[in-house]
Amino acid sequence: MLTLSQALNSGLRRAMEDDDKVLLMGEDVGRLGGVFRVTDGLQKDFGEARVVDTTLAESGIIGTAIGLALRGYRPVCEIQFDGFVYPAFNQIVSQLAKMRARTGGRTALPVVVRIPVGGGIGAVEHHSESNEAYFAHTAGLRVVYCASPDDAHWMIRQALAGDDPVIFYEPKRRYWVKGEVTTAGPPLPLDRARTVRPGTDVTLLTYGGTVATCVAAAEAAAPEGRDIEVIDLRSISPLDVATIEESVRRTGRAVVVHEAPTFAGFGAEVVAQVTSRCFYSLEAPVERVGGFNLPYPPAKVEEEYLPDLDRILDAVDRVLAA
Amino acid sequence: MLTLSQALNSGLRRAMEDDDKVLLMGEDVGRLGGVFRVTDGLQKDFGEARVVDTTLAESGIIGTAIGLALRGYRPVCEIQFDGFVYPAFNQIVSQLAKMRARTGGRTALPVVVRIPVGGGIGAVEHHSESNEAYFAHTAGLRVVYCASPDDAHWMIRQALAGDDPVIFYEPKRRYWVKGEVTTAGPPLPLDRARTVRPGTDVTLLTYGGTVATCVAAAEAAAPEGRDIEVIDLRSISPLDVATIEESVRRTGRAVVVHEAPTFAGFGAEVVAQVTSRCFYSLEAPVERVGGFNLPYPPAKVEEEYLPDLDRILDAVDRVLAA
Amino acid sequence: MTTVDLADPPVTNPFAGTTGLPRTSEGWTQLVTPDGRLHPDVDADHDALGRLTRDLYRGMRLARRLDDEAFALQRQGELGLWLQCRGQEAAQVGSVAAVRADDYVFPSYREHAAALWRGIGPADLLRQWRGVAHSGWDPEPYSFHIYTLVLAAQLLHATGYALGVQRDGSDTVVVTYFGDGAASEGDASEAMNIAAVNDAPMVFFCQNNQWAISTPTSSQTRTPIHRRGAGFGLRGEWVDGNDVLAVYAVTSAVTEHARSGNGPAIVEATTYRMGGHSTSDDPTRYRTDDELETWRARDPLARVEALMRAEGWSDEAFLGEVQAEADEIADRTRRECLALAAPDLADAFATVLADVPQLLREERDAFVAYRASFLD
Amino acid sequence: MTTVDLADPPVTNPFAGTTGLPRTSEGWTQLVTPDGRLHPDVDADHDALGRLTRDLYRGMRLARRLDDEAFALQRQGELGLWLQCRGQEAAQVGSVAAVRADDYVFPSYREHAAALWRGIGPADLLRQWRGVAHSGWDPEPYSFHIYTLVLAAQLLHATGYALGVQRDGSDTVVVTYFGDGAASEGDASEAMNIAAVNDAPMVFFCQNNQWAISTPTSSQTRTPIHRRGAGFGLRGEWVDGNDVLAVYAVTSAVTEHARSGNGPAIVEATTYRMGGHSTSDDPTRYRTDDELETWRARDPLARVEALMRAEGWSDEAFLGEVQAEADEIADRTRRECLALAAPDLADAFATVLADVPQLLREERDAFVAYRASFLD
Ligand SMILES: Cc1ncc(C[n+]2csc(CCOP(=O)(O)OP(=O)(O)O)c2C)c(N)n1
Ligand SMILES: Cc1ncc(C[n+]2csc(CCOP(=O)(O)OP(=O)(O)O)c2C)c(N)n1
Ligand SMILES: [Mg+2]
Ligand SMILES: [Mg+2]
Repeated sequence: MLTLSQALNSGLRRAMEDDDKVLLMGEDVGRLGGVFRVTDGLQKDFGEARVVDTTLAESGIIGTAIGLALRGYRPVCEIQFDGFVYPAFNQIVSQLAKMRARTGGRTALPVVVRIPVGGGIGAVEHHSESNEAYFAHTAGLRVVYCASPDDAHWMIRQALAGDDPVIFYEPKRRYWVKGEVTTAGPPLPLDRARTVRPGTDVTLLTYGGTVATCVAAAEAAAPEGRDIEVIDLRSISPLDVATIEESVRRTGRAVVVHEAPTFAGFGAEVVAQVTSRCFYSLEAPVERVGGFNLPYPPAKVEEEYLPDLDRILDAVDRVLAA
Repeated sequence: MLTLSQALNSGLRRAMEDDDKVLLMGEDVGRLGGVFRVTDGLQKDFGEARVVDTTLAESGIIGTAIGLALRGYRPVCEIQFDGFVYPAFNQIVSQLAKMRARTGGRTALPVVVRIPVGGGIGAVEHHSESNEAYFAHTAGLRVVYCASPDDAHWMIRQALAGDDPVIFYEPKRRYWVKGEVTTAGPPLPLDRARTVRPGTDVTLLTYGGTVATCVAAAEAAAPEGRDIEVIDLRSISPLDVATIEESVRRTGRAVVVHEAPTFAGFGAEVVAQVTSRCFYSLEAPVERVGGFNLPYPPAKVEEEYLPDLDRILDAVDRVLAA
Repeated sequence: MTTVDLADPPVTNPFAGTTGLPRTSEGWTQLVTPDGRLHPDVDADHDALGRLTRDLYRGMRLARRLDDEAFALQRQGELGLWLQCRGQEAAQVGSVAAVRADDYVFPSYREHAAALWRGIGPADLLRQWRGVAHSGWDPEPYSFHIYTLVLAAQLLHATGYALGVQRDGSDTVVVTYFGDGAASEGDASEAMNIAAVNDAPMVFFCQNNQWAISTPTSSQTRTPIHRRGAGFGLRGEWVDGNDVLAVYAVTSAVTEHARSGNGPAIVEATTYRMGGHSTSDDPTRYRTDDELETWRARDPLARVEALMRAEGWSDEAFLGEVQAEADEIADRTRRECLALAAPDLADAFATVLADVPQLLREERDAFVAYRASFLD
Repeated sequence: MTTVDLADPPVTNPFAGTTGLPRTSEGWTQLVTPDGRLHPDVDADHDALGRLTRDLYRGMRLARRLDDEAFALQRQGELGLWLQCRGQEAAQVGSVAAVRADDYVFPSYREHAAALWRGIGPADLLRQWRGVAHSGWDPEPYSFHIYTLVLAAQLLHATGYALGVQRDGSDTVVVTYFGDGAASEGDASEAMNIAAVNDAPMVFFCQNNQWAISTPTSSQTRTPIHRRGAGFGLRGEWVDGNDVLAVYAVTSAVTEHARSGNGPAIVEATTYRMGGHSTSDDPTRYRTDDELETWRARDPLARVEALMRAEGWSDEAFLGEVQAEADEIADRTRRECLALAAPDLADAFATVLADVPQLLREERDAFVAYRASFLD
C-alpha cells in the first residue's frame, strides 16, 4: 500500500530508471523533495543534473523545459501549487501546446507539467485552485487527473512514455490516501475513463479530488435504493466520450461533479457532450455540482464551498425527481 | 456613420473628457494610435501622461494598471493582439480578477483590458485567437464583446464607467465595418444580450465576429421559410440567461456560434444553461458551431476553419430536422 | 493595563545630510558591527541616534514578540499557517521607519514587523493565516497594501502606484518588499525596468534572507541582487540587513533621492530567515545547524541591545517598559486571534463584482436555502 | 544558370587570439568606420580578413536581395506579411558567421539574413508569411529553430536547450536573437538569470534596431541593454551592429568564451531597422525622415563595399559574381513563393497530438464529409 504521493514518487523513479532523458525540475523538488514530498529522495539517487531545483520563475521552468525537450530530454516540471501556474501560461498555451501543430506535426514536446491541485487542505489563497478548464480548452495539450495511488503511479509513467505535453493534475487532499499499486502493468490506457462503481439509476461523472466524494455519496445512497454509477474521467482532454455515452444512455441521468467553479468550467463541456450524444435517452437535464462561482474562499469556509456528499446527493435527487 | 474602430475611438475620447482619471496604456497606443488605430489622435489631444506607450511587457502593463487603479486611476490597457495576453494571465487571473473578493469587497479595480480578437484578417500565428473562455471561467471579471459600432462606442464607455475589471473584446475583422452610433444614450445596459433579429423557428446564440455571420445566415434562410432568431450575447460574463431562456423556450431549438474551438469553449456553457433552463421546451439538442479543436490554422485556410454561413445553416438544418 | 500605541512613531533622521556611509569588505553598508559597536565614521548627533535606536529597537522587539506568539498559536492549531519574520526585524523596521508615514508600502507576505510599525494590529495581521479572510486590513489608513502571496506580483502594483503618484504631482514615495527568490520572477524585472525608464519615485527593497524555501540564494542568482539596479538603470544599494541603523540610513537616502525626482532604487538587505519558510516547512531537510548558529550570532535584536548598552542608550526602565509592551502585544495577539471567527460564505457572493448578477444571485439563494434545509 | 550554394560557408576567424578590440567614444566595439576605413589597431592577417569580408559581404548582399524581393511580393499580394531585415544584415550575418555551423540558433522573426547564411532557402523563409504554414523549415539540418513570434519566448527555449547541451557534455553553443523591445519582457530577464546561474553555454544576441514598432529604445529602457549582463552575471558586450567585422569579432570572442565553459554573454548590436516594422506598418507616423537619412548613411552594406574598395578586396569580377547570385536568389524567391500552395485543413487534425483522439477524428470526418457535400 502506497500513498498517492508515494505512488507518484515510485512512478517517477521507474521512469527515470527506464529512460535517462527523464529530468525532474521545479521549485524545491530537489533537496526538499517538493513541498508535498512527491520527489522525495530522487535528487539523492539521481543527482542534481536530473532533479533540478530551478530558479523561482514558472515561465522560466516551462520555457527551459521546452528547450530541453527540443534537445531530446523529457522534463517533468513541478508547479508548486495550482495558483502559481499562471506566470507560465504563455509558455504553456502558445509554445508548449502549439509546437507540434506549428511544425506540421514534426516537433514533439514531451513535457509533463505536474500540478498539485484543488482545495480541502486548509490552505491560504492561491493554493487551492482548480484550473483545468483553461488547459482543457487548449488544443495540443493532454490534461489528466489522477485520483488514486494506482492511477498516480501508472498515469505518470504513461504521461512520460508518450510524446505529447501533459498537464498532470494531482489532487492535493488525496496525497496521503493509501491504496494498492498494481504491478502487472498499466490497468488502463492514459486517455480512458474508468467506471469506478457500476450502477443503473444515475451516472456521476467526475475526476480528481471528488472521485472519492462521489463514491462515498453512491455508497451512502445505496441503502436507500438508489443505484449510482460513478465514472472517473481521468483524462479530460482528450475526453473518453465513448465510456460516458454508454453509461448515460443506460442510466438516462447524469450529474457532473468537480471542484472548479461551474461557470464555463469543464463540467459544461461534459454536459454539452452528454446532451448531444444521449439527448433522446435523457430523462432529466444533466446537473452540475461544483465550486461556487467565486474566487476560492478562505479555508474556514472551504468545506461549504466544495462539493460534498450532501450536495451531490441533492443533485442526484433532482435528476431522479425529473 | 463610424467604423467600429472609430466608434471605439470616440467612446474613449468621451470617457477621457468626462473623467480625467481615465488613462490609455499599451504597446504603440500613443504616437502610432495602436496597430488598429483605435487610439488614433488621442495622445496628441490628451498628452503623453494620459495616453502611454508602455514598455513591451504585457504583465507589466496589467500589473502597473492595477497599481494605477489602486491610486484612483481608471486605466484602459490595450493588448496588441489576442495571442499576446497570455504573459499577463497571472496578473489578470490572480490579481485583477480577485482583488475585490480578496479584500471582502473593499477594493475595486476599474481596469479595462481591450483585446482585438479573433481571425478572418489573414494574419500570422498568435494573431487570430479567441480566448474568451479562459476569462469567462474566471470569477471577478466582466467579459464583453462588441460587434457593432454602436455597441463599441457605448460599451467601452459603460465598461469605463463601472467599477469592475472588464475584458473588452473587439472583433478585428469588424473594425472597418461602418454603422450608426446613437447619441441619445446607451441603448442597453452593459450586461444585457440583444435580439438582433427576431425569429420563431430556432435561436442562434452568438457574439463578436460571428454576429454578422449569423444575421447573414438568417437572412439567407428566410426565403426558404426558416425564421431564425439571432441573439448577440454581448456580455458573456455575467451572462444574460433571462434573454436566452425566453428565446429558446419560444423557439425550442438553439445553435451556439463562436470562433473559438468548441471543446470546453464558451459555447459549452451556453449549451449547459440552455439545456438546464429550457430542457422541456427543447426539440433537439443544442448544436455548437465553432472553430475546430486545433490551434488556429494558417491564414490560407482560415475561412474553412471559421464558422461561416453554410456551416451555421447546416447546424440549423440539424436542429430543425430533429 | 497600558495600551500599546501602534501608530508609526515619528522619527527624525539623524543621518540627513551625511555622506559616505561605512561599508564592510563585502561591500555592504554597515554602521554597527555584529557585536554591537558603532562604526567610528558614523557622523550623526549622538542623542538623536540614541532616540532613533530606541524607537527602532522597540519596533523590532514588539514584532519579535508578535511573531513568536503567532508561531505558538499556529502550533496550537489556532492558525492554519504562519510565516515567521524572525531574523528580519532590522531589515523591516529599519526600512519602514526611514520612509514617511504616507509613503505607500507594497509588502510581500512576511513583513509583519513593518506592518506592526505602521500600526496594523494583531487581528489584522493574523486574519488571513487563520483562514477567515484573504487579506488583513484596509490599506488606506496605513498606506500599506495587503499582503501579496503570488511572488513579485506586487512589484508591478507598486510601480503602477508610483506612476500614479507621479501623475498626481505628489511627493509620496512607494516602497515594495520582496525576497531573493521573488527577484527571479519576470514580474520583478519588468517592474524595475518600468520604474527606471519612467523615473518612478520608488524603492525596491529586497530582503535577501538567503533562502527561498529550500533554494539558497546561490542557486537563484549569479550576482548580488542589488546589481540589477545598474542593469536596469536604478540606483543600487547593498546593506547589512541585520544592522537596523544601516538599513535606516540607506533607506532614508534612497527614499529622499527618489522623492526629489532622481529616480528609483533597489536596496538589497542581507539578512536571514531564522525560522522555517513557514510553519509547514521542515528546514532541517536543507540547511545545517552550523549555518543557523552562525546567523543566530548575528541576531539583529541582540545587536541593537549590545549597541544600546555600549552607547548608554538603554536602562532598566526602558527595557522594562518595552518588555511590558511586548507582553501586552503577545496577550493581544492571542486574544484577537481567538476572536477571529469564520465568515459567512453567503456574503462572498457580493464581493465578486460591484453588483450581484442574476446567475450569482440564483446560486447564492440556492446555497442559502440548501444550507437552511439542514436546520429543519 | 548557376545554383547559389546556400550552405553556411566555412569561415576562419582572423581575430582568434587578438585582444582589445577598438571602441568608439560611445563604447561600442567598431573595427570599420561608417565611411569604410579599417581601424588602425585591428591586428589580424590582412588576407584572411579580406576573405572573411568578402564572404560576409556576399551573405549580406544575398539577404538584402531576398528581403527586397519578399517585400515586393508582399506589395503584390503574394505574401500576407513581411518583416524586412534591411539595415540589420551586418548584425545578423556577422554574428551567425562567427559561430559554428552546429551551434544552435533560436531566432526571433526577422533573422532572414542569418537563416539564409545557414542555408535556409526562400521557400522555407517565405512559407509562413504567405499564410500556408506556421513555420518554415525543419530546424535539425540547419541547427536553426523556427521563428518565434511571441516576443522573448525563444530566449527561454534557447536557455533550456543550452542546459541540455551542458548535460550532454557537448561543446555546442546556443545563440538566441531578440530585439530591444523583447528585452523588456519578463521572459528575457528570466532567461538571462537562468543562463547566468547555470553557466549555460549561450550568447544572447540583441539587435537594438532603435525601434519596437513605434516605440523608441529610449522609452523601452533607461540603460543600454547589454548592461543587463552585469546585472544578472553574464558577460556584456556592445558592438556597432552595422560593422560586420566588429560583430563577427565580438561574437566569436563571446562564443568561444561560452564554449570554454566561462558562461553566457549578452551582445547588444546597435543597428537600425531601415524599413517599417512590417509591411502593415506606417513608420512615417512616428519617425522622421532625418533619422532615416542619418541611418541610411550608415547602411551596413555600403560600409563593407567601401571597405573592400579601400583595402583592395573587391574587383569587378567578384562584385559581378555576387550580383549574379543575388539575381538568382531574387528569381528563386519569386518562383518558390508562387509555388507555395495552401495546405489541406483536414491534415491539421493529425498535427495536434501524437495520435488523433476520438473527438478530433469525429470532427475531422464530419468536416471532410461536409466539404465533400459541396462538390456534389
Ligand atoms: C508565483 C509564485 N510561485 C511560487 C510560490 C510558492 N512560494 C511561496 S514563498 C516561496 C519562496 C519565496 O522566497 P523569497 O522570495 O526569497 O521570499 P522569502 O519566503 O524568503 O521571504 C515560494 C516558492 C508563490 N507564492 N508564488
Ligand atoms: C508577447 C508579444 N507582445 C507583443 C507582440 C507584438 N509585437 C510584434 S513585434 C513587436 C515589436 C518588437 O520589437 P523588437 O523586440 O525591438 O524587435 P524588432 O521588431 O524591432 O525586430 C511587437 C510589440 C508580440 N509579438 N509578442
Ligand atoms: Mg528569501
Ligand atoms: Mg527593435
